[in-house]
Amino acid sequence: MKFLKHKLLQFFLTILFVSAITFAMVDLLPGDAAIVFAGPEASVETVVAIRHEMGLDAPVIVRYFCWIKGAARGDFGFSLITREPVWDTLVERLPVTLELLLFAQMMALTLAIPAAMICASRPGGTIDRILTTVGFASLSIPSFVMAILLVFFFVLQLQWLPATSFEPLSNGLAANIRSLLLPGLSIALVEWVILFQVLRSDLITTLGEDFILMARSKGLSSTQVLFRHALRPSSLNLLTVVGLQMGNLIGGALVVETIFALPGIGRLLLTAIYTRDIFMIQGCVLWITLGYVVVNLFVDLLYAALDPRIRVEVSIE
Amino acid sequence: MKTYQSSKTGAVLEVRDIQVSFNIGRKQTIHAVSEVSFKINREETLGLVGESGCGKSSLARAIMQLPPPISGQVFVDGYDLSAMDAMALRGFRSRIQMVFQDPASSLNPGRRVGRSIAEPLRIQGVKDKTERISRVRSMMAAVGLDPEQYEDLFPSQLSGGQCQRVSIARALMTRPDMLICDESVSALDVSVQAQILNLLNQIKVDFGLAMLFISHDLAVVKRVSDRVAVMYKGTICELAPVQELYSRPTHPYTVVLLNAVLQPLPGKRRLADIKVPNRNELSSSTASPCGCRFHPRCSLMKRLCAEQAPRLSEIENGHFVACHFPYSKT
Amino acid sequence: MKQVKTFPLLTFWIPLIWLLLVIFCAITAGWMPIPPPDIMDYEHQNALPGTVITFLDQNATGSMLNYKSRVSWLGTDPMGRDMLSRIIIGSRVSLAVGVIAPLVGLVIGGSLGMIAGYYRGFAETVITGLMDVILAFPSLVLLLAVGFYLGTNLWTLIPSLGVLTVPAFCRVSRAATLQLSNREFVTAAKMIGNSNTAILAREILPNVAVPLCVYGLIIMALMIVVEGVLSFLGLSVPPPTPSWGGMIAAGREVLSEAPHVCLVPATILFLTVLSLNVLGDTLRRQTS
Amino acid sequence: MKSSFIQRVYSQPFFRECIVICLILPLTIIGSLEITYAGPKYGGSLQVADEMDARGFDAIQTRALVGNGGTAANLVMERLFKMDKDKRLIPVLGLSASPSSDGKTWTIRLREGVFFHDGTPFNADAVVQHWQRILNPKNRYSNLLLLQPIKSVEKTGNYEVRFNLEHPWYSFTAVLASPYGLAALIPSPTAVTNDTQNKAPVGTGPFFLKQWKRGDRIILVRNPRYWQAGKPYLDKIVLRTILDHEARYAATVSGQVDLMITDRPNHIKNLTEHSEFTSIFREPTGAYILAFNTSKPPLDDVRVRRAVAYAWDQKKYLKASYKNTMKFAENWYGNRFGCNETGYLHPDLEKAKALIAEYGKPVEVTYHHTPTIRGRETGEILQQMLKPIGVSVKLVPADWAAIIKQVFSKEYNIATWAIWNSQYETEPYTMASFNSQSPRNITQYNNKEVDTLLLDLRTSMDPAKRRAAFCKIGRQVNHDAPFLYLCAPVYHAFAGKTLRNLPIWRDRFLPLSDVWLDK
Repeated sequence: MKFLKHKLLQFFLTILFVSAITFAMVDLLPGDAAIVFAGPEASVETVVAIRHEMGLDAPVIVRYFCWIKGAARGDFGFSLITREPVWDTLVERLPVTLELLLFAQMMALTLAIPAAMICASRPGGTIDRILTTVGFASLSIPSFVMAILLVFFFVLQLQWLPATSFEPLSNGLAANIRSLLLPGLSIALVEWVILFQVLRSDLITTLGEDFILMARSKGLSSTQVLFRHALRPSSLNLLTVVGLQMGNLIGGALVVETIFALPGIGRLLLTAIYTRDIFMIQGCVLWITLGYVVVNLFVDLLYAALDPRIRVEVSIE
Repeated sequence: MKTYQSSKTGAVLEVRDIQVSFNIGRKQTIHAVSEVSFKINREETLGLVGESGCGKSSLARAIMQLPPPISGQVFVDGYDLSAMDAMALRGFRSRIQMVFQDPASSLNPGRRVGRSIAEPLRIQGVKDKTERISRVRSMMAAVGLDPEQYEDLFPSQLSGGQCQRVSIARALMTRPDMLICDESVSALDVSVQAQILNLLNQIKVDFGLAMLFISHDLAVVKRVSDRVAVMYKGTICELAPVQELYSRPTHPYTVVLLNAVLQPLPGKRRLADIKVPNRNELSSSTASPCGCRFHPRCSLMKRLCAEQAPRLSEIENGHFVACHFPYSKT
Repeated sequence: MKQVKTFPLLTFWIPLIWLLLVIFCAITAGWMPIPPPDIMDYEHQNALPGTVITFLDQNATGSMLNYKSRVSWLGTDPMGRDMLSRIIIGSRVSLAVGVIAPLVGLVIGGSLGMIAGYYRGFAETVITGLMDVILAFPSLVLLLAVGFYLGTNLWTLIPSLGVLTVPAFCRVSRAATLQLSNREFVTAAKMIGNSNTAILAREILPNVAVPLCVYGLIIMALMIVVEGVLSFLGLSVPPPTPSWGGMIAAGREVLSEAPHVCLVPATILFLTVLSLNVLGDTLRRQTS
Repeated sequence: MKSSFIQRVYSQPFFRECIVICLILPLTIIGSLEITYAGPKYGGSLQVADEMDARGFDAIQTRALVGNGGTAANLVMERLFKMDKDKRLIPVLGLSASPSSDGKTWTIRLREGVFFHDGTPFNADAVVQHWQRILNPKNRYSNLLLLQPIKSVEKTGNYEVRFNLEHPWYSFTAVLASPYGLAALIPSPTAVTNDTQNKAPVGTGPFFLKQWKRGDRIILVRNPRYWQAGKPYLDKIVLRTILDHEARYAATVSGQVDLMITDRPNHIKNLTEHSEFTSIFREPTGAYILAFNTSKPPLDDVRVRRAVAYAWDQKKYLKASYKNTMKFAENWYGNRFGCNETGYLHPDLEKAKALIAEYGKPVEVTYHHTPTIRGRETGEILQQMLKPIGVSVKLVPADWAAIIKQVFSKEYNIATWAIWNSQYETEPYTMASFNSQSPRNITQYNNKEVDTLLLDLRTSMDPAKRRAAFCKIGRQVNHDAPFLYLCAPVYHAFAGKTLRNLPIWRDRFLPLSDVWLDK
């Protein structure tokens, strides 16, 4: 299957390229892991010795290829700071970010789908105008401001919700959801608008097509038409946007994870950057990129499966 | 500069065995045009008709070298375009001009029409502003547009017919030897069509042009052409002077075409006895049948038609047909 | 064919006026009768908006009569600095980032997109591949790397933010170019003897420029937000230059007892971003 | 005679004890009644929130104890001794420490019958193995510099070890009881040998580590076989890492966390006034400073340094940035030596201007601060205070790694730093910070007189002489101004009202072993 081959090649090239760039960039940063590891009071000799011990004095290209060789075998090396395998830390942190993103996306969809359907059923109406305006407004609130506002109102003013660190699922579902509610909401309240806008315009287009007219003329109620006939063909674009946004949201998740102290991969990356933990940075970047590219690949494949025209277009290219 | 060998035919345009194909992936190719040859002389219009997708536009673009054909040669005034390098071609290309189908799309929407018409002058390096203006104005007058009124308008402010006049004016500014009209009037209202066709006939004489007029509309072609070529699936199946072709078509496909459009003339034999079967109508152009390309649709098909492709041959003075069993006049 | 262009009050004039006001303030900040943004008043920390602040006149000496007072319209921050001055001076950073970074992206991304869309083939494969890489790259790592390596100031921040906007502009310009390349006026231009470069510059560029610039407004909004995020994380312009994101971050520390310190700059940021988004959307509708 | 009899009776230990018992018994009964009434309650889980997570628990692999790491390490592992306010040793795993007559060896008797959590017995081997590992230069223990006078450690019995010193050393007992690094905490030799100590520490302490989720929480549970019978009271301690101050504050106010450690002035102010919370704080020790690089222009010139010090108004800074929750620092060792004159350069703009004028060149310096709100604030205030004397400050936000690199490569002008100082052992830190030969002398401070005084200080055992030397060193250093004082840090913690038996916070980390919950 040429389409798949094409996509997979692109996938591996992207990963290789991104990891190389990250490696080079981190190498350019002043200060290195040996200094951090040595602690604030170590002597210069100690730092040099540690640097040698960690293999940080080898040329950057040599280190990069060593790392690539290991990564290909599933060995991402050890954190230079905690001395734990990078893989273990990532596996520990990844679920938190995934849970946050999925939770946020779910909340965004819960907001976006009904809103889009209400708006599309009467485009240009009062409700449509109000919701579109509200959407525009919330799109203009950066998620870090949204997070602060949510904390201000729900935690400080109303005191409804806790603003503490993450409660894992093992501490009970209710606690878990409570701890993710505000972080998820601060992403979702910005995110839903994009989904809403896409779905709304797609729904309006679909509702204008002949087969909907046909369905209406058969005597179906407008609700039935909306649910049975319009929603499914319109959700193709929505699916793509949900996929693409998953990738884009990682940046937003980083800030939200920092504000709400969630032990996710975004915060791990930020900490790793601050401490020059090269292998940890590499691991995080690789995972984030991997996540982004996999989601994209998945969306592409799903899209192609649903709409055969795409496959032909790609192969003509 | 390299000199390009001249052929001594005296025709403005000569096309020899042009072949155009597109790669569509998975090692499949579409043969859009295969082995087409013809000539057009000065002050002559060759009409090119055929159903949509038969390769008319591909042929026109191949003549323009946009993109160049896979094989075959294009001679303009005896110079071989297909042998030229990019630089030479760019200079030479202005000797053939094209007028397109979509009036709105053929003009840059962000440019006033006067400037659009003046563009070729810029390329030619006419620096003098007053000269440019006067030449643009006279050309606008020549295509029937009042310069005072239209010069400073944007394409979106003009009607379709006016846009086509602007396109024609722009094409003529390069002093071309040859004009290719690719479905140039099919997007226009019938009344406007007539005006543009008259204009085309007029400028052909005024500017001494050779014209290739491409259309799917037999009536329109009849009106402007001196000779007409009929295309089917990338090949020319019949080529004849206009009156000859319309009154006495010999290729079954031509007959089918004419039959579909024109009312049978009283006292003439009914042309409709060649029936078009429905089968294979959607046979894709990628899988061309061997033998005569028309044989799957031809009711007069014989065994030979499926085995051997007929060559375009002259059955009468100036009347060429590619058919093993031409529809005889008897 | 003809389109009646109307500019509605709510979605055109009001955002435009707000943006012009912000731009005006940013330019004329030096001549405005506002206290310097870095003067700390340890007696008036976190003062509420509208507080009357009494201060010792530096130029006079001696008796009690030398105390002057002024009204702090937007209050003071945790260091006793005037919020109004800081917001006005801070708008310079936001605007500089918001205008210049997208310009960098617009020029580079726009040209790359045009090349990809016009020439197709190998150039397109390479360019879209490159854009995929930039898109897949966690942008914060890039910004941090550049920030720490070259120092965090406006002139290292803007190019790196600019690079991050390249793919977006590239995509828009490629799509527009693809569409335009199939238009017949491009073929016509080729036939009158234009070179490819001339066609790109004279036929395609003017037509791609309008949607690109309109899109640029939306990217501008995004850049102002990103600058805010970076300031918030302490990775943008160094002090004493104030910036909106930095003010929000500083205000977060005192959110419970002096919410205005955080909420005022947040509101200003919101209004500016909203104006850009609304304006961009209106113009997009008008031009498409 | 009678009196002599009484004296005799009294001199008999038994009688003396009888009398003491007779006198004390009623009190004890009353006391015990009270204890049964409000005695410690067992069980419950304590939630503690701090800013920083642990880095690790192995002395060699982890070079610094911070935040929750320090708290956890001190609950899981134990020292040989603790120290009371008057520098007297309190036995923990050690029973007694006695010096030889020349003061160059110390013999330490160890407690018997103690086991590590993994079942390994605690004995002289455990102590010797740990200390030999620390002292082995190949292992590059990060604080080895502070332990310089210790030559070797040897086993002299199953429950007796001997420390051999280079010379009599006044601070030795303080080192043994130091809560700072990981040297004084005795780990299980098995865990160290298996290389699991760093991640899963094993000690003899009242709690053992059940789970450490990096960046999130450390869960400690009660050690049921703790050698001090009846202790600890709590079933579980959860040490949560909440990096964000506002979130930590909110969690405390909403009651999700029982104990919070913070340095935010507004939170300290609010919680101090809050009736639901008890405030615990640690007296100031050491100093937060802005270190000057005295080997690089323009701060190599003492006039510039003094001018900057005169322009710096610590009191204003304390008010603006810390709302006076930290203390004013005149030197790095507090006022325990009772020096009459500290030589602190109090703000004087005229003097500062005069010194800069004398220097005669425009002064421009770079300040590397941490990329936090606090770091930035400090930088902005520094900019403001130095502006009137014509010194311009360029602020460079840099993370800790970059600052350290700048400092050690001697490329910096001004950098955020701290002079650590324990309540009991000022001398090793002072030596490390100001001796011209010390690798830890980050300001490159070089004064022959101070070098001599430091040497005297190290070998001297006479308290009066030591006090005089400290005062002299302090005055001289302040006069040469190799750094600016930001403040003397005060550590604040806030506990919910259900917490009982709150500790006195004297060490660096909050000792939570004896706390119980009244819920």
